[in-house]
Amino acid sequence: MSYVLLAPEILLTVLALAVILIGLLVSDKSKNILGYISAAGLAASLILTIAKTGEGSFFYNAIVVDPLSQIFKIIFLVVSLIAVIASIHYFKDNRNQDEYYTLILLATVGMMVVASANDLLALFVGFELASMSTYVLAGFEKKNPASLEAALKYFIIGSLSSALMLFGMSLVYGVSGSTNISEILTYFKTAQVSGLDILAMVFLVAGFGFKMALVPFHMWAPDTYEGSPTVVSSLLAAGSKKMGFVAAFRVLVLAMVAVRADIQIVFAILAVITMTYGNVVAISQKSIKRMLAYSSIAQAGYISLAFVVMTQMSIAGGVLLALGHAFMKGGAFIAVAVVGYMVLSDNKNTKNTDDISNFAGLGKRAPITALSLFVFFLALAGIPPSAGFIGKFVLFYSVTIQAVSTASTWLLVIVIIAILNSALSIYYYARVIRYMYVLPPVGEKIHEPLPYVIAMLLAVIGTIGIGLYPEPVINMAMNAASVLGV
Amino acid sequence: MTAYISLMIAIPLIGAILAFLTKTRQQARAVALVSSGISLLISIIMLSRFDSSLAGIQLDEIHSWIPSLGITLSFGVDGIGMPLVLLSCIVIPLTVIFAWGETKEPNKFYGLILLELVGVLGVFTSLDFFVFYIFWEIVLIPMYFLISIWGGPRKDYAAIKFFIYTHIASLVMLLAIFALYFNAWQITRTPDFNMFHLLKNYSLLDGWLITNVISIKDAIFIGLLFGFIVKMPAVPFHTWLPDAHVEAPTAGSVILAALLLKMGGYGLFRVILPLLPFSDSPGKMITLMAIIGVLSILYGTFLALAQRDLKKMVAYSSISHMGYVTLGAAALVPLSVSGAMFQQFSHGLITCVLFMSCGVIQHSAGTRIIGDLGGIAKYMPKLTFVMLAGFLASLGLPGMSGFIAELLVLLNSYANLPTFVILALFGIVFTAGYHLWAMQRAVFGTFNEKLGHIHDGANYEIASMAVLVLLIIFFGLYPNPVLNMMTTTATPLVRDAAGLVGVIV
Amino acid sequence: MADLFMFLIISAIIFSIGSYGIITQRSGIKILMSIELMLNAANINLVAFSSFNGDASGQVFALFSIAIAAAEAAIGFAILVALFKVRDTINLDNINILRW
Amino acid sequence: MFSEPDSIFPALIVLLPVLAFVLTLFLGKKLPHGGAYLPIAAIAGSFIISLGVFLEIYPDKIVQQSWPWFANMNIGILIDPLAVVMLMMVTFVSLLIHIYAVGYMSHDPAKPRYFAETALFTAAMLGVVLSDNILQFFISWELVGVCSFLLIGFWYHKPSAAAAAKKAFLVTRVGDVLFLAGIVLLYVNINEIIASGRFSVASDNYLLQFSTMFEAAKLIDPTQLTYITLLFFGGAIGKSGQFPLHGWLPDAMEGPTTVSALIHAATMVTAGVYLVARTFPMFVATPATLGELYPSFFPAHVPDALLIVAYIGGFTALFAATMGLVMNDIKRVLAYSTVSQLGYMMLALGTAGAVLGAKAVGISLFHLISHAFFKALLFLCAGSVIHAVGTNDIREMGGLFKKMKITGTTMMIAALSLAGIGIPFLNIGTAGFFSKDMIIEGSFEYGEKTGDMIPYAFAVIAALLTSIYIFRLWFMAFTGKPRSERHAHESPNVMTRPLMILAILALFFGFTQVGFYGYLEKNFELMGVEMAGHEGEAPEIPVIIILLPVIVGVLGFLISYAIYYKRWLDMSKIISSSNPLYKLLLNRYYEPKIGADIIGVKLTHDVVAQSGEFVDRKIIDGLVIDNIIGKTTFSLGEAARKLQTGVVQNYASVTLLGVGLLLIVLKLVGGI
Repeated sequence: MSYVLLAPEILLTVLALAVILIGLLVSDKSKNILGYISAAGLAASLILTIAKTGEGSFFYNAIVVDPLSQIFKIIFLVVSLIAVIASIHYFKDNRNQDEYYTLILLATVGMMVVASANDLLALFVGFELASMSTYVLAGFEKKNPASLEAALKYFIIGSLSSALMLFGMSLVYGVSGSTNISEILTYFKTAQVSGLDILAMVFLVAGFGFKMALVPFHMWAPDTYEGSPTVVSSLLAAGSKKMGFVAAFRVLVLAMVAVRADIQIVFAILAVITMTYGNVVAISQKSIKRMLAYSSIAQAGYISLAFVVMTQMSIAGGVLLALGHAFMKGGAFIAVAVVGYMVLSDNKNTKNTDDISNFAGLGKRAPITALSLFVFFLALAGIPPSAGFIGKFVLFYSVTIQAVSTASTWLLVIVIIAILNSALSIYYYARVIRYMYVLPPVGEKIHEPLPYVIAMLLAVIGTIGIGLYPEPVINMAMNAASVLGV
Repeated sequence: MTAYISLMIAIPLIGAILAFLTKTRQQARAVALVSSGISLLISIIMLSRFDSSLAGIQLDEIHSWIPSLGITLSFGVDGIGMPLVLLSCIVIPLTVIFAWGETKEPNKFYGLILLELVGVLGVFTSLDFFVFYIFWEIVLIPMYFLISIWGGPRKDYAAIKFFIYTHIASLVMLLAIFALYFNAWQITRTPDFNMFHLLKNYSLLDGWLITNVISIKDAIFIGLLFGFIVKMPAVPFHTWLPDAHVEAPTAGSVILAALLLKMGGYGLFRVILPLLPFSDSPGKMITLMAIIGVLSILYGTFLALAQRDLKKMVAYSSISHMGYVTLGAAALVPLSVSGAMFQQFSHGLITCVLFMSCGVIQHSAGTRIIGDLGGIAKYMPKLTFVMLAGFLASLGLPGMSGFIAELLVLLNSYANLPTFVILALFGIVFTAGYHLWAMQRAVFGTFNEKLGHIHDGANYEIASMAVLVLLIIFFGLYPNPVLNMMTTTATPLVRDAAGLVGVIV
Repeated sequence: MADLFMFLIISAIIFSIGSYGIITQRSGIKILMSIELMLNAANINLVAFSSFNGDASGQVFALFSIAIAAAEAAIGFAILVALFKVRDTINLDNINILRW
Repeated sequence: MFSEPDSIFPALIVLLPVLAFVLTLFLGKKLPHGGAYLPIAAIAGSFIISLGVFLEIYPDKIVQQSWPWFANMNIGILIDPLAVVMLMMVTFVSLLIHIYAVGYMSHDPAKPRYFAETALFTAAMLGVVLSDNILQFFISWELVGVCSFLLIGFWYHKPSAAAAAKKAFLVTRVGDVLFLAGIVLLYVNINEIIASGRFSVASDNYLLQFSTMFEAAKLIDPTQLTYITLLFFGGAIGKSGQFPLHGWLPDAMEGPTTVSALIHAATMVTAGVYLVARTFPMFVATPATLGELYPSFFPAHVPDALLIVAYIGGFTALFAATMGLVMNDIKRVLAYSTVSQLGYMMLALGTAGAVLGAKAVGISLFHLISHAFFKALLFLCAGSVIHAVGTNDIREMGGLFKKMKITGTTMMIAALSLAGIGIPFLNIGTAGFFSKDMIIEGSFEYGEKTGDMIPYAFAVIAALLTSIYIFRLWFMAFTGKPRSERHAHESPNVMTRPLMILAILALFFGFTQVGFYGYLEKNFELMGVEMAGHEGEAPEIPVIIILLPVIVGVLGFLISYAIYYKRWLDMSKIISSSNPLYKLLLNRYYEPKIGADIIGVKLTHDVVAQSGEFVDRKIIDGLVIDNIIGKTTFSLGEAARKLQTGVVQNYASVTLLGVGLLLIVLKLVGGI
């Protein structure tokens, strides 16, 4: 058993501690270097993750390294990398950069632990590590009431969800007698399903649903995404959201194999409500960050279709869409950050930096940003060739064939609702696109800061690259789904 | 294996990127003209290499892409695709020439036009359903921009309506494609998105989607049909079209009507016809298509008659003309099907002239409302000449390409769909009616002095229209270069359907 | 068995009290306390099941959970303090500049 | 030389005017007289070739050429007696009118366009005549129609001209659609008998060639054949201005007078008659079911199609003549006269066809040709008059004879010919005398054999009215006192020479009668078509019947003489708007109102089209898309976002509520 497989996590943990140490040593002015260090560390960790081939389990089978954890770790690392690169500019004058980068790195480690968790305890610890780091990150602009409010709401609902999740875990432990997920599965496969099991499931769904931002556990998300520093929103929407999914894949999928149909209906209802609610409310938003938040909710609805069908294909589709969403949504928030920077450089006292009116003529003022945002939006709307399309393609495919092969009317209805939603979402994406390219600019052309550009281009490359050559990621996703053995 | 098609698609794509990067309008339009011109050249070479006596796919090429899903980049043309490829490569350079004077963001304008060419060429040549779908969707985006940047006063409404409406249809079609793919996978257990393989396996499907309500076969069929007829567009799914046309800039309208609508018809021939004989109730499906076709013909005609805006009238005339495509396809006779294919080709040419005329009038007189015009022939003799030719072609004057198409459809559809042909014949008088009525009020008569000083179309505008008119007349007198290959392809396509004549309602 | 059931009842009651507190209270501090109640209800479960199953992992879990709850409380209070500095209130009814 | 199977000359008959069209259109501006000489030369060439072909094939040869076109269609040339006489007439009349137009149009700035369009028209008309298949026939027929449209609307800046052009096109289009429907039906029926193995198309023949059609007509279901022929006749009704599609022809007089002469008198309008004549074997082959089904209304043993042709023709002859009586526009009088005379030609095909078989074609065509001469002459004279006085209204003319001797004389000749004046038994008379007399006699013979005298009655009464209105016209224009200030003068030579040539033909063409009938009778035999024989002796025709046409002609002359020259009768009581009959006639039986206003505008546009527009805008777009789908979504969004209150306890409540709901759902679906 070689701990080499855990090298990315170890590297990041060490780096997190190192960053805070270096922060003590260097002057405030040269703290910028920490951003580069973190980015380099994340990149190294990403390369290690992609490069490693083996599988293994550690710490009494509490941590496993398998294709599922692998692809989600890639998602988390990519999102963090994008966020960190963008932060180099976003927080360049901040005295507390050392704390900031440490927290981001720790959050990433937490998410990675969740991805690898094969024990409820490890899952819980990872979950909390990531959550608590992001609570702080959300409120990182200490003087900004919106940021603090975002953090508070995030914290309260997050803690509530942790409590629900923990309560659910305690029940699962109670009925199955183990905290190890594999053993729990064995139990569920053989045992008669009792009311307590269902109760436990519901609590777990609620706990994970908070991270996934499924309606009705989504309430915090728009406020938090809107209020947090934009780069942190990027991390939250694109990264920590996926933590809920990987946890759900790990725990719920297994459990649902046992209880099958009933809880599927729960997810069907959640998915339909979530995507419809997200899209419908996104239409009337003025704040782009808030609109993106609702769009994230809608995307979560699509991804949770994977739980409705529960086939290897559907889970692969969910994973693919999660991966795609990491690039698209992460990139989109960074682009919004550029606009915020642009607006503030116009006028320091602007309140609503992410108001849609600030996007007017963006195509002329900040061409790279506008083009990137255009790509992200089309990808989010599911227009090919993009990662968003590939994800939806596989996902909708899996639902359709399930509907056809089981002659299931309600699945058909669900997939039709999903495509109508997908079409509806074009409305609000196109609205922003219109602002960017059709309306006249409201200011001068700006110089787009290099870190942002690099971050966005990374996301664009990911988005388009997966769309143009999805073969490797499809294989990865299929392998990941096969781990679950459904 | 040849590489004509990928070259033909790649060059405008590169051209589009270059055009976006250009700084001046001279550079942009030169790039657009050269790259679309090269595509035209390639398509002509393809035409010369194309053997009209062979029914199958020719000039095909295949590149692997996503093996895990069985997706390949495979392209090829046959009698269905080749004429439309040619049409696209003719229309785009002429549109560029017509829009030679564009001054508003010319680099984007020409770039988007080239992107449209990429999209439609992809649709007309892909032989893989996945790739087909991708191009099918890509086409929407440049058109969205063409409408919403260069469009008229209600451009936002029109652009988004166009986008969402047709996107929904595409997604429904995608679901049906999923089902086909899954079906083929169940049989062969190898992932494969090849269009022909999927279509071939359709006949092996069975079972209910909703028990005793709709069978899987019928559901797939209707899903695909829906995807295509919205694009065509057919009544009652047509209302996006008039809005889009009214608001779109002339070049956008030209591309929309001449090329994008043809994608729907292309789908009918490429996808629907091979499936039709094997659907669970072919008789009902044929009747459905025939009803849609005739309804579009008549409804489009009457709505055109009701319009006050010249361009909207032309838009409705497109709906009416595309009805012949559906009708001819539904009749399942080799010559009616090739007539319908020819209608696609012919309407592509004719409608360009009509929309370009509207554009010139709008530009010169500042209005397209028929009642506000009047007597403009006096100051716009050149325009009047080509416009009249276009209108006459559109109303089906013999000697012009539209006549041959409609004649073939009517003559050959009657055997299977007598009632529908009789109904369609009724439309002919009214078709002539709205064309001539509009001409009479807008172009002829006494000059409306309120229009002030108006001038004739620019030479480049008139020239591109004149080329189209010449092509319309050429194909009206000698349709064989494209009609032969259409007939060759159509014959095996409907041979399977011969036994269905008995079940047609 | 009866003992386990009693523990579960107690934990359910505590959990409910916590839930009720979160819904009804306006002070940020009280809400934090309510959350602590809910977490501890889960801890009671864990410990009770652990002893009932004769398996120590539940108790280990509870220990971890307590430590985490402490950390969480620290962060919660920090946020509240920061908020109080800016807004001069921790009455959650007033903290709603982000909405709709 | 002209008639070999591979000779290029027959094709040149059409191609020369086409060439002239293209050249005149593009080069006309740079040439003298608007390039008028190009079409004149081309048409002269066509005429010479036609003449050459005629001389070579007379009396018993035909020319056939055919090339494949698209799909299962061909392009071909068929010159049989029927075609060759039409060819000569069309090229000749067209030539004269082109020459005349050099003078008539000399002041018009748009001469090149005029000559280009008339050249194209001539080409199209020759295309109709030369076609060897019904499709090519239809195509040329449509091109003829579009040229007519262009020429009626030649002065497009006049709103009335633009409207008339549109009306002409649309009304004939109704006929064209029927014609097309006939072709469709024929095509389907031929395909059907081929499919059933009863018929096969010869190897180098095509489905829609006339020879194939005639062969197939024998095998086609008789009822279907009746439909096909009646649909063809529908086309003829439109093109030849027969009731009820006659309304466009008088309006078509908005074009230049030369156009009226060429298109709306001599050539195009006869295309309908030519169509019936061309497909005559099919008409004859239709079954006689009407007579069997309704013996009290219809005569027995008359093919249905012919019966209807006869009735429509006879009725139109009379109906149009009544309106000719009251029109004040010189060209409108002539237009109604044209409609009426075309009715005669149809009548001849119907009645004579029923009793004399193939001979009917000769009778009808003979009238067609002589009509072409005298009607062209009438129009050209009218043009000369209009050119001189600058008005169309005969009430403003008068006393012109003194100033316009040539015009007056030639017009009188034409009028005599139209009225059919001649001396019976001696066989001396104008062209119209020979041709019309034969039609009236033919319809009498039909009446004798079938007991149905109504067509005959139509013909005789119409003859009387014809005579009255044409002499009314002449007297009002050329005699009495000048009623306008204008100084009339005789037209230049380039205009009067053609008048004289036509006058000579109008006078003397009649003497070719016997040879003409004999030549035309063999027409279908030469194509190898057997026509159903019509046995039986020709009935003895009473003297009074032979005299009657001339008597009514002279009577009409006398009536007009009395009223409009000597003014013995005061017409002011009759000609007043309080007289409902007069009003009815003057308003053309309210045809323009019913046709254009009620059917065209009110019904089609205001009711059908606007209700479609309503459905589109208000129901599909307005109600379904914008309101139901659009607005609902928006208001749903607005409502849903209000749930996001911003108060964190509410969020917590929703979260916990969600947990509860999930439990309830699971309970409901029976999970617990």
